[in-house]
Amino acid sequence: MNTNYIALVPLLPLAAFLLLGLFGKKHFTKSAGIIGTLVSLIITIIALVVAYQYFLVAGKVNGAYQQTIAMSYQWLQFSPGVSIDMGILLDSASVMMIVVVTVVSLMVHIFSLGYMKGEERFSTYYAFLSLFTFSMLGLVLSSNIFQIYIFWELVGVSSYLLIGFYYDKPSAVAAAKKAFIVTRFADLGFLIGILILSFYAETLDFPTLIQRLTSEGSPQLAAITATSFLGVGMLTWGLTLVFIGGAGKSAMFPLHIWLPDAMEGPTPVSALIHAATMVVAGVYLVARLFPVYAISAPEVLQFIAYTGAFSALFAAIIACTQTDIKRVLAYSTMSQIGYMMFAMGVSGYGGEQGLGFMASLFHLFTHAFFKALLFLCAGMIIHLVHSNDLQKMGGLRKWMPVTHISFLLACLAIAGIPPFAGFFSKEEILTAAFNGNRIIYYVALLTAGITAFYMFRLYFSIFWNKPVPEAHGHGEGSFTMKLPLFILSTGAVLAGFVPFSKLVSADGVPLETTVHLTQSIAPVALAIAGILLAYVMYFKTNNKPQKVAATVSGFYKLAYNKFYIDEIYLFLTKKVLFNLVGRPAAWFDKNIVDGSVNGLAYLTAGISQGIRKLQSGKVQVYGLYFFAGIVGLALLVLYVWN
Amino acid sequence: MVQEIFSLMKPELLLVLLLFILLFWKLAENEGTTATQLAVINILLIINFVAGLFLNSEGSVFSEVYKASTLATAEKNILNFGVCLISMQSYGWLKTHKHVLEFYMLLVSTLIGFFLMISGQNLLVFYLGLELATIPLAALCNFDLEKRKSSEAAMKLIMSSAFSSALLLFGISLVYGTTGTINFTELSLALSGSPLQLFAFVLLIAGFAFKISAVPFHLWTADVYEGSPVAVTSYLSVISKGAIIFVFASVLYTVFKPLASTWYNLLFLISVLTMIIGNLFAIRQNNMKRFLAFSSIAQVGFILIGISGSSDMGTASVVFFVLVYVFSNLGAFGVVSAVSSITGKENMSDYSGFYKTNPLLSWVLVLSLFSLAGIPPTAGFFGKFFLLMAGAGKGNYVLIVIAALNMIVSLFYYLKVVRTIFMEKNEAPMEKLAIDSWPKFAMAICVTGIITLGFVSWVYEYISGISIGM
Amino acid sequence: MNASVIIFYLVSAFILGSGILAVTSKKIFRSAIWLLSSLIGIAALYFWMEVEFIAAIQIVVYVGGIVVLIIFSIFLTQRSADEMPRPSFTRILFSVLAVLFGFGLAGSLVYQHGFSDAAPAPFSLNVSDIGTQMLSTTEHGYILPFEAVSLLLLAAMIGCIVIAMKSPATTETKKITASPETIEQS
Amino acid sequence: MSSIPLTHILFVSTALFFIGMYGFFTRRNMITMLMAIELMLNAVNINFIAFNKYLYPGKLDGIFFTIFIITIAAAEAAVAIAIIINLYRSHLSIDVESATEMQG
Amino acid sequence: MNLLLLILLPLLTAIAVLFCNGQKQVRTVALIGSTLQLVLSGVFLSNFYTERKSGNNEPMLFQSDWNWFNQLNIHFHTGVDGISLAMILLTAFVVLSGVLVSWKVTDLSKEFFFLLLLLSAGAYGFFISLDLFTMFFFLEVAVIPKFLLIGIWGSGHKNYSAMKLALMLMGGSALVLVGIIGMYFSSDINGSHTYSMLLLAENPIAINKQMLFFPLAFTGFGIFTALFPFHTWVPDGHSSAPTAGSMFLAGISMKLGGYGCLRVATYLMPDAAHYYAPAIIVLATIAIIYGAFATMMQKDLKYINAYSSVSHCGFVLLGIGMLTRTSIEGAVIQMVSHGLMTALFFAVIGMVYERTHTRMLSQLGGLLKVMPFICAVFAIAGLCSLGLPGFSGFVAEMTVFMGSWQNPGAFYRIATILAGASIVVTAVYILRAVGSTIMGPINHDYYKGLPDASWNEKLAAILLIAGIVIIGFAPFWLQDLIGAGTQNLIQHIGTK
Repeated sequence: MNTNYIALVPLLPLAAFLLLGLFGKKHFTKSAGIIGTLVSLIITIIALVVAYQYFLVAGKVNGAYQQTIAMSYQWLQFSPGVSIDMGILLDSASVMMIVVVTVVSLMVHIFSLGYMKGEERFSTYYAFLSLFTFSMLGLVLSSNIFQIYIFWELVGVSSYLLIGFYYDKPSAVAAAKKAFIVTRFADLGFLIGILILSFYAETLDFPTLIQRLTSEGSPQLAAITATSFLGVGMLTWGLTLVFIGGAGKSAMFPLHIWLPDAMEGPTPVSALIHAATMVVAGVYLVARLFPVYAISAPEVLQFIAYTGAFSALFAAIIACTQTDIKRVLAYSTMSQIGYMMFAMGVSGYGGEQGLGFMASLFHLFTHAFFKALLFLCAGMIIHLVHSNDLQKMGGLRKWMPVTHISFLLACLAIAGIPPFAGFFSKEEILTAAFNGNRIIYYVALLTAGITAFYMFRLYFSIFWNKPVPEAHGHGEGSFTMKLPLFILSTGAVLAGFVPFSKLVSADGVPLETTVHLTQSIAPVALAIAGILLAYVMYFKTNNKPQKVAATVSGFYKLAYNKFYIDEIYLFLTKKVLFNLVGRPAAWFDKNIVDGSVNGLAYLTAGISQGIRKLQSGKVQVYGLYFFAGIVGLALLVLYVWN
Repeated sequence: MVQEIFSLMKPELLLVLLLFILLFWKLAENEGTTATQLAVINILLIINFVAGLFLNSEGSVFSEVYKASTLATAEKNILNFGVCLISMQSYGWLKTHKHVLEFYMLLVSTLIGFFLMISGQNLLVFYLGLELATIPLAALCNFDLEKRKSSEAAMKLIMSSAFSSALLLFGISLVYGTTGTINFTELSLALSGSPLQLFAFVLLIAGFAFKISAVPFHLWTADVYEGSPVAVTSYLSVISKGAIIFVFASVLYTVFKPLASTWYNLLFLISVLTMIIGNLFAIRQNNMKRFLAFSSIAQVGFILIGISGSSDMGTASVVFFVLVYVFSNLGAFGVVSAVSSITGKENMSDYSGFYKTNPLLSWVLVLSLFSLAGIPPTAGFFGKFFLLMAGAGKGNYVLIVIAALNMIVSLFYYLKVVRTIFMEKNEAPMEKLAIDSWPKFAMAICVTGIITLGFVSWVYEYISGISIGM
Repeated sequence: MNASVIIFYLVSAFILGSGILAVTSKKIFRSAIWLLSSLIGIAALYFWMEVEFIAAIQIVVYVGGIVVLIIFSIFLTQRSADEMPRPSFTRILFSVLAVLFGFGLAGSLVYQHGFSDAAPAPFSLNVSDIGTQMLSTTEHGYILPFEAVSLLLLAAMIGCIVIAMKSPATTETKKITASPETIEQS
Repeated sequence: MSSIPLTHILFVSTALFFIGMYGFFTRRNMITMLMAIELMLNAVNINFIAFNKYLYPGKLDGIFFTIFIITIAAAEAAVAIAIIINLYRSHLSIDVESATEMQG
Repeated sequence: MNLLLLILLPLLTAIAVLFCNGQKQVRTVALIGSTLQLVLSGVFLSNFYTERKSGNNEPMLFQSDWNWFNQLNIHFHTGVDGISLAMILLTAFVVLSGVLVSWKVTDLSKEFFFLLLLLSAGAYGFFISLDLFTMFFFLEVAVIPKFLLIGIWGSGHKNYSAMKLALMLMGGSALVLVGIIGMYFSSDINGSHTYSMLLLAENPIAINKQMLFFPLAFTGFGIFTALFPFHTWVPDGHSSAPTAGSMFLAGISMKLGGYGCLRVATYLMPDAAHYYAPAIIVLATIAIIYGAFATMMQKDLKYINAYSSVSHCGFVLLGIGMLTRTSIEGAVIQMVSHGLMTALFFAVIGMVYERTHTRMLSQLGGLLKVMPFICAVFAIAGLCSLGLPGFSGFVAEMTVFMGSWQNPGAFYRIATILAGASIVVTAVYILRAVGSTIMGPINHDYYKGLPDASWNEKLAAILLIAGIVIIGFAPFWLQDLIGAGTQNLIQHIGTK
């Protein structure tokens, strides 16, 4: 299988980025969108071809999908054996991911043709999109843990650029900054994790690294487990830190605070980056190193599971109270990623045990479709209403039928109503959780119900309820905006029927799964209950929501204010870091360090001033000093130095 | 015998000849205009300098009382050269002066005094040379006859130097008393280091230290430098100081060799004090001459480090540094002298905005100051570096560290002048000065020297080749 | 104790006594006279030491030259009868301390050195020897110092002439024309 | 005279030297300062003569030194007085404290 | 090809500048001269590769050796390895762009370019020297022009800053002076002393002498590269300097220190280097963290970049202190990277300042709309500074981290982690600077009419960005260049 052409998948967007970034403003003001979309289309086709080749033609050897390094180029060598090799790693997960990334990216490209039309920095926008696509594809194809870190940072900066796209809005600038810094903080953990792992594994390449840290009796594994710091083994440290990196990108509690703010970016961007692709990078990262987690450090997986489960529930609760449509979607994203995370966490390696792994990636796959769809729909709505606020929406079904249907399908999918895509993946996750950890299972169940509730709260508030008078006018939008909705709706409906377990699993061996109907009853019932509750409260204008909010006012307030996590951070950064570290550091520098330098100068000048009396201008005094000098020297010579 | 005297004592005899030419010229009916006088004298001095470069031989006459060595000849040539430069630079000041011939007569006689000191091989000749160099110099300090400061300076110089030479003589008498000889060679064998001898030795050191203005015997320096005419100040700070330093080094290395450990300690202490005090006073000065006086005090501290090295490297570095110092200090004094003779301004603050009106003069001054501060690529860098190396040869790094720190302080005040010239805004800067061609020529020589002396390594190598250590 | 010893102590006492008076007397003219007597005492000491030639020079040059010069200059610049300004007390204190300490130090060093008390060998000072040696170029010849000192005298002369010569009428010299009158008054 | 030890003569000269020094430090009149210096020089002369006579009678170094010192003292005094007179013209005083224009 | 050309070319250009008439001639000559410098260093680079390809494995290439002062064994000995060549290239880049951004200097332009070129001659001389005396000579040559540049063409409290900079740097060089003289006298090559670095490397001085002179030499050079707590000249000096001055200071001058720390102190006194390494690491870590936090509090763009230089140069020292091959390689890459990056940053700050006449964050804002090119450059400089992959800063920092991590032991680990933590703080202050300068609403109306970059500014920026991006995208190239050099160094020094 000739795989060199796969390199085109990340490289074409890079080329597009350079082209548009350097010359877009002058030469491609109008055509930038077409260029970007075409490139996106081409790589989508390539990605699909690759997927076809891999999954159906050549990927499977001896009944298992193989992990192969398609190409590798030594980029930076640190020491013999430890080097950053820019390469392409093909396995079922990465192939699946490039499909997701290219498809969603293509949708967003197409959608933006309409959505961003007339924007002053149209070409810049497409340049940034291309940059992001490049980085994300590079990330998923990474064959080297440092390579993934590099692209990790690059997606971070693309995200920064895109969130801050409306740079004259201070809130957008602040949100972009916040997103970058929070994820940077997490990346620090990732970096240290890499340092730890690579030091003991003596390699940075994924296959070798995994092999060395998993195979029984390898000296590297022995070394890393033998060392510990603060009573915790080095391997645990390393893997936990790597996970923290992933948690930052994937907005796991408590590193999630940037995600809702990131909605300041253009909505298609939110669909691409903050719903379908970049935010799941954390899940992907854990999946990449999954054998190590599962085989050598199951305790870290536990940690991951609890973090994921908590985040899922936590985000779901907040989502119920938010009034900004995009923020609700953002919290829902966080909640769904929590699902994926804990699915990873409860999973084992290989065979039946590996169900969680498969389910997690499956959910990632389906979620990409329906969440992207939801965001694009939100984009349509915002495009129409010029507001993000739920209060300003209502009864929109009349003016935007396509959006309405798409949104409904997506809601059903995310709520896990059969036979929509979400049902299948969620089903697998819950089964895995049921088998793995009951506490998590119940949390997941509860979350499933809440998910259905807040999604339909959104749905009813937007499309039913009381129509908003000013919400009409220029129709639903152009064909380019509708086309992605069609495609993604198809995905949201049908993606669940992909035989995912046959294709993607932790060890590459296809997995046989069956849907246990008994298992599905509880979540589906809960979901329907959630929908009904939403129907009761939000289908028509009434005061039930306020009443409910009033009865649990304390909790409501907490949830509405996102449990004050932002404020805690603000306190930590502003009060503690800024005022207790930064300010004293600056003060210390100015007054103590610099002060001592200046003080030395003043001291010299002072002494100089002080001894000026020595030069009294009186020749007799000079004589006295002269003689005193002689006496002094004579005494020294005679009695001290003798 | 006579022939030997003529060939060995050529430098002194040439100067005596010059002195008598001047004397008879003065006695002649027609003295000519000052301009002619100055031109002729400058040419004569140049001839004297050039003549000093050739046909030199080594040997001694008057039963070893007078000794001519290659090193001594080289030192005399340096001094001759310095006098040429000073003479050319003082053109602007002298051309309105009424006593040009007398000025040069006195100047030449002091120079003879220095030469005798360099070549003299006993304490009497040494003492006479010293007085011959000092007494007329005091008269020279008073040559701005109508200036109060000039008289004050002359008075301070003559009083202090009389006092110092009395102490020096007391020391010499004790040396004589304890050894029975005044001859250098015999002295070096006879010195035993008894307490009385050490006391006498300290007195002698003080006498030297007074002349080279080392702390705490330096107090006269600033006042005298400030009050004297610039030409005399530059003579004092360059020629007088340089000559005494030559003598000091050779006396320490040869005569007082038996007391080496004592004088090393003394030199260490004096050198540190000199650098520190000189620098501390220089920081605050506003009068350019006074400023240069203190800076030259600090320079002496550095020279003493070189002397303390007590190797042939020490001698070489000292001689080389003095040569560099001639160029750099005279470069600075050249500008100060030009400014002072034309405008009468001597304060540092008068120089603010100087660069705007007199860029070339500014560069001359700044280059000279950089050289004094020891900043490459000027010659001063090499000079200082070699001095420190010579000092470090003894392994006393404390001294070198102190010296290095002092270099920073000294850099501060040199840069202060640079700052005044280049950076300070001045509504009414000094006008564009018209400099006569003699001083211009001298400055050009100084600048050339400052720039090339370090790169033309044969100069140092030559000096190093003829230098003798302890 | 013979006469020679007594003479020595008397002469010494005279030298030091008049020396002290010379540096402490309040009237400048008296001070000059005390200096004169101290110098004469020193000449006497030279006589006592049988170096008559030096004693003669001492009298000729010092008494006849320098002191006269000093007295003339006093006339030129001072009312001789005036009391001179007193130095400050601290100055006197420090000077006394310095001088006493210096004397103590030097004296004790001289004392410790242990110069032999042996009677000096016969010492004949012949003026013609001095003359010969003065102009001799051989060993112990002093021709070079002699020439040097002659140059020095020449230079000193020139210097004195230039400096002390009355310069043509300037504002400053006009003031000074008053000085001869003041001298006459004194 | 043979019974007078050299040390005593040296004490006298040293004492005279420091008396002169005291004068130099305390007299405010320049001319008297000059006189003080003459005293110091004379003390040195006594030293030279005494040393020569007592210790090193073989050569005349001390004698010659003395001769030259006397000569130079005269020259020095002459120049000093010339300077003092010049200074008097401008300062109208020969008080050394009045000539302290330059300091610091 | 003789390396002396590298000194002569700028010198001749400088002299030629003196004979020019008018600003136009001056800057044209300067531009031609500095372009030739770049070309020349490129030629050296290609010759270097050719030599290496042909199997020349001498540690130093293109050596030439003149006796300068025979008796003192002072030679004018030049030669380069990959590390010095990288520094030379860096210098050439910064000089050319420095000349370009100074295109509009009208006040005393002749002197300005003269000093710039003199400075570059000093830097080249420093990097090619193989003799400690020569090296020290050039080190000091490079100081005074800075004083004048800041004092004459600077802004703000320039007199104070110029003086402070000159004195502190001279203080550093004074320590170096004592250090090298000490090394000279401690050396013993068949009974004579030497300044030759090659000889000193082969015959290291006695260990007790190393203990004495290493701190002197290292601190001395360290002051040049903002070693804590001797870094205070950095903020004042940079902020007062004219644009090209800041570029030279941060881009070249601070590198002299790093290079000296590596080449002189560490290389020639390896035992002492091992002994003092913990102290270096502690100081470097403090500089990194503390510099970063101090930067966070600054309000003036130049101060921000200056303090961030303290932090970034800490990485150089950290890399040296860690004493592994990778960390030293990282230190070298960081020197090159920081040189380019910070020069770019200062250049762009200069452009902003020239137009808006302010550098205060509170006054700026929304400039992206007005001057997109400048702001894009600003953003790129910022992103490079915060260590974004694709730019040189990332490569350098990661190499330092990886190298540092190779030292086992909690002490080294903690130092590395703390240093690593600075990348978060860096992100904070860089994004703050970028956010409030180029983003946000436009703060003053008169900003609206301001022009974007002119051709010379664009060229300067593109030049530097090219350097940054080349290293960022193809670090193996730079690594290849310096690899043999660092290998040689570390073999000599020995790892822990």
